Amino acid sequence: MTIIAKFEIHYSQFLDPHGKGVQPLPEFARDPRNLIPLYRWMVMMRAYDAKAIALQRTGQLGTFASLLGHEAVQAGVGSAMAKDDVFLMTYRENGVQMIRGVTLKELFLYWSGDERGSDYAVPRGDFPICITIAAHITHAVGVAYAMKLRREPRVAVCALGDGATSKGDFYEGLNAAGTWKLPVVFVVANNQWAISVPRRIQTAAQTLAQKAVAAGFEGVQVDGNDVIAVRHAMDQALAKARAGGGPTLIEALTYRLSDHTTADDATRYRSPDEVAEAWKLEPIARLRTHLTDRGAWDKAKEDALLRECNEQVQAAAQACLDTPQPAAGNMFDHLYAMLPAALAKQRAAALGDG
Amino acid sequence: MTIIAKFEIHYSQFLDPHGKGVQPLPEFARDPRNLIPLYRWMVMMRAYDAKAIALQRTGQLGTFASLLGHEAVQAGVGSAMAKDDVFLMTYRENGVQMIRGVTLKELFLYWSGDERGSDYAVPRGDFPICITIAAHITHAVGVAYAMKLRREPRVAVCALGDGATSKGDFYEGLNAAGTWKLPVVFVVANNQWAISVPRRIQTAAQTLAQKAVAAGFEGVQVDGNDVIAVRHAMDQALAKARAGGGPTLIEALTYRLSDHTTADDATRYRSPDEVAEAWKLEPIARLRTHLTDRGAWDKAKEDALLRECNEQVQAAAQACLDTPQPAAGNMFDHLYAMLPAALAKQRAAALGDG
Amino acid sequence: MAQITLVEAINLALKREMENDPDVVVLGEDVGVDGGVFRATLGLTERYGPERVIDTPLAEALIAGMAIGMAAEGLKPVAEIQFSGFAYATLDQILNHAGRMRHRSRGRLSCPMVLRMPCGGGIHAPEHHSESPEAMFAHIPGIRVVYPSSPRRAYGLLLAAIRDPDPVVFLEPTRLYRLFREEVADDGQALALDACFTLREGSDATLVSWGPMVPETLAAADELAEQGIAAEVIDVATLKPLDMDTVLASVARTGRCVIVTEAPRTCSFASEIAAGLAEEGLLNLLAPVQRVTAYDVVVPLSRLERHYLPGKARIVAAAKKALAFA
Amino acid sequence: MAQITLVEAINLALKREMENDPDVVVLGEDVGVDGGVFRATLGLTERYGPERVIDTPLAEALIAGMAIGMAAEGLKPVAEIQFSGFAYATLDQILNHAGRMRHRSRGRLSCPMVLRMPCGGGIHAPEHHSESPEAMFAHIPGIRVVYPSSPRRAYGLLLAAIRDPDPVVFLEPTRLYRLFREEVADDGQALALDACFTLREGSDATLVSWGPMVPETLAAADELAEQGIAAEVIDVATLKPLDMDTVLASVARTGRCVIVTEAPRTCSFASEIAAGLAEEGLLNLLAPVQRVTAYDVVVPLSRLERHYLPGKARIVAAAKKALAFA
Ligand SMILES: Cc1ncc(C[n+]2csc(CCOP(=O)(O)OP(=O)(O)O)c2C)c(N)n1
Ligand SMILES: Cc1ncc(C[n+]2csc(CCOP(=O)(O)OP(=O)(O)O)c2C)c(N)n1
Ligand SMILES: [Mg+2]
Ligand SMILES: [Mg+2]
Repeated sequence: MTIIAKFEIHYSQFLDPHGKGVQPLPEFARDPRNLIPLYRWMVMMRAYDAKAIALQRTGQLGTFASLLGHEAVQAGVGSAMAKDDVFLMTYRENGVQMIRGVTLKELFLYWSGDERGSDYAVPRGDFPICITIAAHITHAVGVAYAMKLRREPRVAVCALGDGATSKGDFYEGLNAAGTWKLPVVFVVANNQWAISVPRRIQTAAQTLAQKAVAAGFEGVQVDGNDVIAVRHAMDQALAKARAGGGPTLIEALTYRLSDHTTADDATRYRSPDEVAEAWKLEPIARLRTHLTDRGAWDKAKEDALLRECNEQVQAAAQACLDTPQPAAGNMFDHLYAMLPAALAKQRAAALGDG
Repeated sequence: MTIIAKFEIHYSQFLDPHGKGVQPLPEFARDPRNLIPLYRWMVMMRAYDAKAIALQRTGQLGTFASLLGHEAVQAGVGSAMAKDDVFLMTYRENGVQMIRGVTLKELFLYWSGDERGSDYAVPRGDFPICITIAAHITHAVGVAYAMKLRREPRVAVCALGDGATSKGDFYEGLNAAGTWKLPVVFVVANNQWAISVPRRIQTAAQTLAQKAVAAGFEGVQVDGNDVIAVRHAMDQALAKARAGGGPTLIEALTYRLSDHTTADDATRYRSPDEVAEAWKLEPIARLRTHLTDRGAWDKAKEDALLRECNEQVQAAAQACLDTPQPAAGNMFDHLYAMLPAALAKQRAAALGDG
Repeated sequence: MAQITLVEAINLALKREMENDPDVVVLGEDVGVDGGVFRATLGLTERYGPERVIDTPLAEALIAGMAIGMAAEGLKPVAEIQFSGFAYATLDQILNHAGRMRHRSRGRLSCPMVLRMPCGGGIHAPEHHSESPEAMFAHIPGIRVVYPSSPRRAYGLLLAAIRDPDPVVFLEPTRLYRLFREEVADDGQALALDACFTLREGSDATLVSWGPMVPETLAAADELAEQGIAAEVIDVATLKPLDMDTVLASVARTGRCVIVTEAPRTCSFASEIAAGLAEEGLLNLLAPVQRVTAYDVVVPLSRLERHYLPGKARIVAAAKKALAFA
Repeated sequence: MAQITLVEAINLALKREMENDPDVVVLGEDVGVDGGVFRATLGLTERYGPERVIDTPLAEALIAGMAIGMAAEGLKPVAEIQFSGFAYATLDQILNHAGRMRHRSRGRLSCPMVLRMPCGGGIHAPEHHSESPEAMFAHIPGIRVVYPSSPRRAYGLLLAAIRDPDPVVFLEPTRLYRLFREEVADDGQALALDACFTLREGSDATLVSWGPMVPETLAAADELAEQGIAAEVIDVATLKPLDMDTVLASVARTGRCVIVTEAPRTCSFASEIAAGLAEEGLLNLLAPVQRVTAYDVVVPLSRLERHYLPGKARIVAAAKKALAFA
């Protein structure tokens, strides 16, 4: 028996749950002022999230998927990307979308059951929400292939959950991305749960990062509640991809602090203790402590920020609620570039029907 | 950065291409007489294969997928399995089937385009040929789940090719098998080609064995032209599975010495040199040399064996050709346990039509 | 006898058959402790344990393929796909393997599995949660396709599906899950598969539907009755194999037929029934067949859903159009 | 102008459009050096290199999904599925994503891709190599489904499909690949999509078909002509969106219609056309519509294939049955 291949999976964390550095910070984090924009986005995400849940509870939005607990992953991912990179996502990455330029009103519109919410004014090239788990991973491969074919220094960034790593599309996509050394970064937000199914039921693999071994490229694990770790891993993966070094899989360890969606009741399948423990690791307090310790943040700034976020969120929610219903003909209008004759008849019937 | 997981992939070979031992032989191979049945099967496979191709060339069989070069993998797999294990296969494992008890006549019947060829008298529980690549891997998971649920010391053995390892079903199956620690052995006959697509285009992974890392269980690589290495890896994997130790992936390195099928012309996409090199590694000569060197085989035995194999193959081919065509009603007769009324009408129409 | 909802009837049938037959296992995403996102499998884990009530990894092709393997090995798997919008990934397995195992092996192996899934719209859910894939499944040889429309029929048909020796795709109308209650005796009696149910007799027109559109069709019949029009209402229930004889016999009496489905029109199951009438019932037709279907568009998100789903008004209008022919 | 086969016409259209438009890329299993198992992509790698003519790993969902991503990024991928029996794994991507990208994003993104695949039986191939999945694709909103039946139409329709700004599933009749030759001018002229072709005019009956059954249908028309019966023959060519008007107009003249497909009957595309007649053409029908289809069984292996595939005799018999009605 000879050993013909060896693999190691690395884990990285910069800030511990108490906001203390556990190793020298990467370049961008040395000046705490660079971290403030990330902190502001994270707070905004939480304000948005709370509002969306409140709107859903009062019947003003449809089912909503909270991002509570994912703020660091999303701030790290969104802030690292370049404008003309392409982001492909599931339903839980509204925070990344905000940073990319999607407006809060667009987000609320989408969740209110209006396709117009996906017609982002900015970023025009990002993909709409992909509800079918893992399908968008193969789309990311196609996007990255196009970028590589055209010799563009752009990267496709594809976000997914721990549950998604069990699906064939995930593997087919990773494997192909490895084969062609495509400029794509896969970010798994391992929040420990796929609805009621815990991480251990998804796979016997010790880490999700090691899934990349099967595809012949690098997988790394980071503390997903540490925005510095996420951002640093993203920076490295994006730089590698732009330089022709191919794909990276980043497993960001975090926790879904909310129910799966507003249609779910997580108390059915997980203990309050587990959730309480997870709250001790959540990403915002940790970063606030860190910034405060380094003199870059204080109570006054915090209060102002909260006020600002709540105002923006409130205004966006109102703008969504004020948006007139789409017309019935709308369901025909973007199906094809030109409405085929056979459908024009159906459209007329639908309008008569209105 | 800390290392949180480490993996090693092992390779094993006992006989080199010249039939020389490269390490101490495993227990079962110490007495060369134990290897003679394996040798006999391998020669039978080659005789069968040659006949099938001849029949196809003269229009007496349909498209046929040759197993030339795969004899050691198949003898190792087939001989290691217990009677009431279940074998799940693609189109290229007729050699394993023979050892399992499928008759040569049944095999020829199948390739002649007759479903009755899959109604094996023995082994009743083995799966019929699965043409859709990798679909049977998830079936194997279900079979193994049933075995485990019933606390039976049985194992599902699932054969596949290098091409199959790119398909989502492969990964979904492996991942689930790992999760439940199922009694299943996956054997990848890595023959370097998937029709015209070379192994390097399937994946950037250095080995196919490491695909198991993504599923959290052991993957090993063996010299698939060395029947002792294959058999030994199978013995270990089967014992582990029976003892509740879960799945194993065995990558057996071999070479497809033939065209993909009789409908293919491999000279279009690979060089004669490559094929000539591969012939130097083929499994039968190597084992014959080994047996001869150890005084367990000679020319007279060889001649007798060839005669015997050719006679059996000839008789089976004749029996296939003598089999009357199935009746037209046949296509309705095994669709449901009881023919539904709606189909009974169609059946009557088809017979009127006959 | 308890008054129960359709989803409770599904749950009851599952319990009954897991109790009756140790070979019955349930598998799918979140079917265990959570009891399924609609609670169809509630309480099964507590009673039968996680080995027989299996939370699978998130992988629909696996769920279908694994069920096939289990079934060929002699278990009777009842697999759940969380929403039919995620079931397209199972089509390969259902068409290429479940429907062929018996045929391919000449009856040596078989595939007694059930693939359950919630279908249809009207619950204001996100994208992909309102699909009506029945026609695609009904096109597949070697399987049965069942789509109940009431608690009692759900109970009896699911028992029949689990006991059937061949694969059954069992579609469940999501918006009827809790819409109304019915008395359901937990007597273990299966209903016959491959047979339509005539829910109401009438001589003026035949309304044919299945699954989620049946209550709406009954409501349309009520409205027609108020206007003095006696509509016969047929619940197809088993789409494949189709009991076309019941439809033909009804239309032979009424001469008029309205077929109602919420799937997009082209190649829908409404087309199949209309084709059967054009072929075998033409001489009895007094008016063109009317298909009341969804449009050939993507199911819109919830804001436009009510414009998409056919409702009572469209059914009544179609029936009256048919009756306008002399 | 060269006399070429259907598969050569496909190849010609691919070359023409790769030459015209640098955004066109070809991908699939064995499409590179091998030129595809039927040689449809022969010579493309030599001309356009392996970056634009992409041998993919063996993964059909990937092929479809990747094409969607490429198309949304502005490429025009032409993806090949080696046989339609392996295309069911793409349904999830085609239905849930290709057909919805434009709709979902309100036109911000689109999906100008083509998914090509050989379809149909009659080549004595192994299991899964003789499938006719057209009805499943035709049920999907937001896509086009095209199925040519001659070299000239294959060339013109494939050009149209590649240039179309929306996803097109392009089905190719395997057994016609080399059955006959036709003069095809490589003039870069696309044919109109969404339109039927009337291949032969006749006043006694309308025979409707598409793809592989068209030659057989024409042969049936010949035989009917010998018997003094003038059959009109329509090649549907684009199944979705369907040009039903051409069929209705023909049947308005002939009063009789035979629809021919080799797919299993239930929920076939023949049912769709029959339904359209029952709904919009009923008053013109002088006889029941006749569907000549395969049975609702699994395509048998080659020994029984000739009993499975509908042939000239069944088409002629159906036409005469229709004509027997007074
Ligand atoms: C293909 C598919 N199957 C099932 C579902 C239903 N579903 C929605 S979310 C979810 C769990 C996803 O878990 P994970 O990937 O961990 O993401 P998370 O929700 O935790 O962010 C499931 C099963 C789906 N949307 N798509
Ligand atoms: C799902 C699926 N896709 C495509 C094919 C067509 N096909 C048949 S064999 C083959 C290559 C398989 O290669 P591999 O798995 O290495 O097995 P080998 O033929 O080398 O034994 C392909 C692409 C198929 N049978 N099934
Ligand atoms: Mg999760
Ligand atoms: Mg191979």
